[in-house]
Amino acid sequence: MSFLGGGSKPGAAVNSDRMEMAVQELDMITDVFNRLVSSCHNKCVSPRYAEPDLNKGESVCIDRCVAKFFEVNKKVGEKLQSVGNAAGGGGAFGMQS
Amino acid sequence: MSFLGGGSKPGAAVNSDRMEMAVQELDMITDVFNRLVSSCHNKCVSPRYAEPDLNKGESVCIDRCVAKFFEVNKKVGEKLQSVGNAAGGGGAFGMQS
Amino acid sequence: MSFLGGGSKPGAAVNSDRMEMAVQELDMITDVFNRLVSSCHNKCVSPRYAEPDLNKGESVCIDRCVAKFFEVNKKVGEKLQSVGNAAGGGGAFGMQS
Amino acid sequence: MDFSQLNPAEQAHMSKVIEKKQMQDFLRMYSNLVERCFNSCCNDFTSKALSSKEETCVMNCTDKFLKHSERVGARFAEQNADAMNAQQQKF
Amino acid sequence: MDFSQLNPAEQAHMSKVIEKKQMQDFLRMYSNLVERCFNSCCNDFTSKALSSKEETCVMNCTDKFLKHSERVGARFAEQNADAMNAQQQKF
Amino acid sequence: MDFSQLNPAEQAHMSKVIEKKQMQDFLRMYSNLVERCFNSCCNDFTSKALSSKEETCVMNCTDKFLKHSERVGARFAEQNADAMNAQQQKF
Repeated sequence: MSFLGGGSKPGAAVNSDRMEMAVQELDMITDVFNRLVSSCHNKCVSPRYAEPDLNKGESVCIDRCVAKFFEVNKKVGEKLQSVGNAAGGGGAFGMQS
Repeated sequence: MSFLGGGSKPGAAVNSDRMEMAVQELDMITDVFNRLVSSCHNKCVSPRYAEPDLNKGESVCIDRCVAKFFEVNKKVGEKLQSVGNAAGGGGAFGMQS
Repeated sequence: MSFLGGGSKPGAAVNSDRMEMAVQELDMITDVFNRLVSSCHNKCVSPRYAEPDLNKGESVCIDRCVAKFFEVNKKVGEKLQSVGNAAGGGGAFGMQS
Repeated sequence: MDFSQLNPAEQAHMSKVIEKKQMQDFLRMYSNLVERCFNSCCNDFTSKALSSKEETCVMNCTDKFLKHSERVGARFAEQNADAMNAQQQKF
Repeated sequence: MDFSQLNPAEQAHMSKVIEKKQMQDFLRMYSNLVERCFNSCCNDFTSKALSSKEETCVMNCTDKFLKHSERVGARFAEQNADAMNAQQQKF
Repeated sequence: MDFSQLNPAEQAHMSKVIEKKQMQDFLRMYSNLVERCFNSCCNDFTSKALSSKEETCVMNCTDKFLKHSERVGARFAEQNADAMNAQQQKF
């Protein structure tokens, strides 16, 4: 678990910078997914838990919720990118899918 | 609450896989404990903070809260295990006490 | 807010213990800052988002909120330190400014 | 996510990282689920034993959360695929 | 938690890991405590100084949280011991 | 934060760690912002498309959050500087 410390192993092929980028991307997607699950659960699933299955209304709500969350993700990403570009290079802001 | 079951075979030096398992178990227990502290604080301790000590009612509530949280932990673990077994090997789901 | 006090003696190469302390201090400050941002946003910024700028009331509130959060941080730190000293050596509790 | 730019050694390393993360994610989901169902279902602390009503609630909560996560995961994958296709069209 | 299956070298390594985690947990508890007591006690932003009423609240909040954590920790240890005994009886 | 007690090799290492953390913090801020603005602005799930009202809300939310963070950061730096000066006076 030592993502920190930049232990650069003298392995021939593995590029640790590229590796780190990939791990960061994975962490990012996991984080977004967990927030998406939690947000849409709060928005769509009744906390009374009277039955074990998603009912029709909840299922439809979840589908729309995911679509809207992606749209918000895109809008926020574009906004951050435009702010980043205005602030200078903005190289770090090209990360929304 | 041995979350990560499975006795390990005796090895010679430091086995990094076994080490990693132990660290994950430690992380898991810390995570559960922190959620337990937070949940029972929300359930039992009044946020008015009129005095520095737990009163009798709060103390009794905390004891019951911890016991119930463990029961819920057990029920959820059994459920995940049965889902895991139904889904196939269920190797990853052998983790509740 | 130098949470981890104690000046260290100059050494020769990279001292991994000292390094770890510095990383922990950095993590701590990041954590405090993120909680500060979130708390003061909840306290001061209206979630209606009718306009893109902070209004005068929000801006003044934010300034006071940060100041109060620092005071609370100091009080809690002093309290933990006094508890730590009462409990014995208290070596681990020497971390608030 | 597209790891095709990585060389074989890097992909092998990435597989191990992903496998480890999946275990961590599962454990995090587990404790998150316990917390969520406990908070929603348990509000009576006059007894230390789970009532049958609370137990039913916890079981339904767990079931529903798993189905919810599965559904979100399926939609997430579709949206991700759409977004990747849209991006490739641009280049 | 039972680390008796680990060999001595692994147990020594584990001790270092645990020690480091305890420091991290303490720091996390500290900032969590600041956030919790600030959120519960401070709701008036017409002044930037803590009022004496707010200060009393923060002190009580800190005291109570520590006592709460201690009590939860004691019950947690008991429950864990029970669970381990129950598990050993099974085998 | 004062890293002047570190030797040059340690300071170089620390710079790399800080740089990496800044990236992680940025990504965490990004997903946190998406979650916050989604939760505040989107409450109607009779349609899967963002309404223009929701979109305006999301844009304002993002703008305001960035300005908020910047302001908090400026005050944080001032308070930190004050705390450090106070500490140096003591020794």
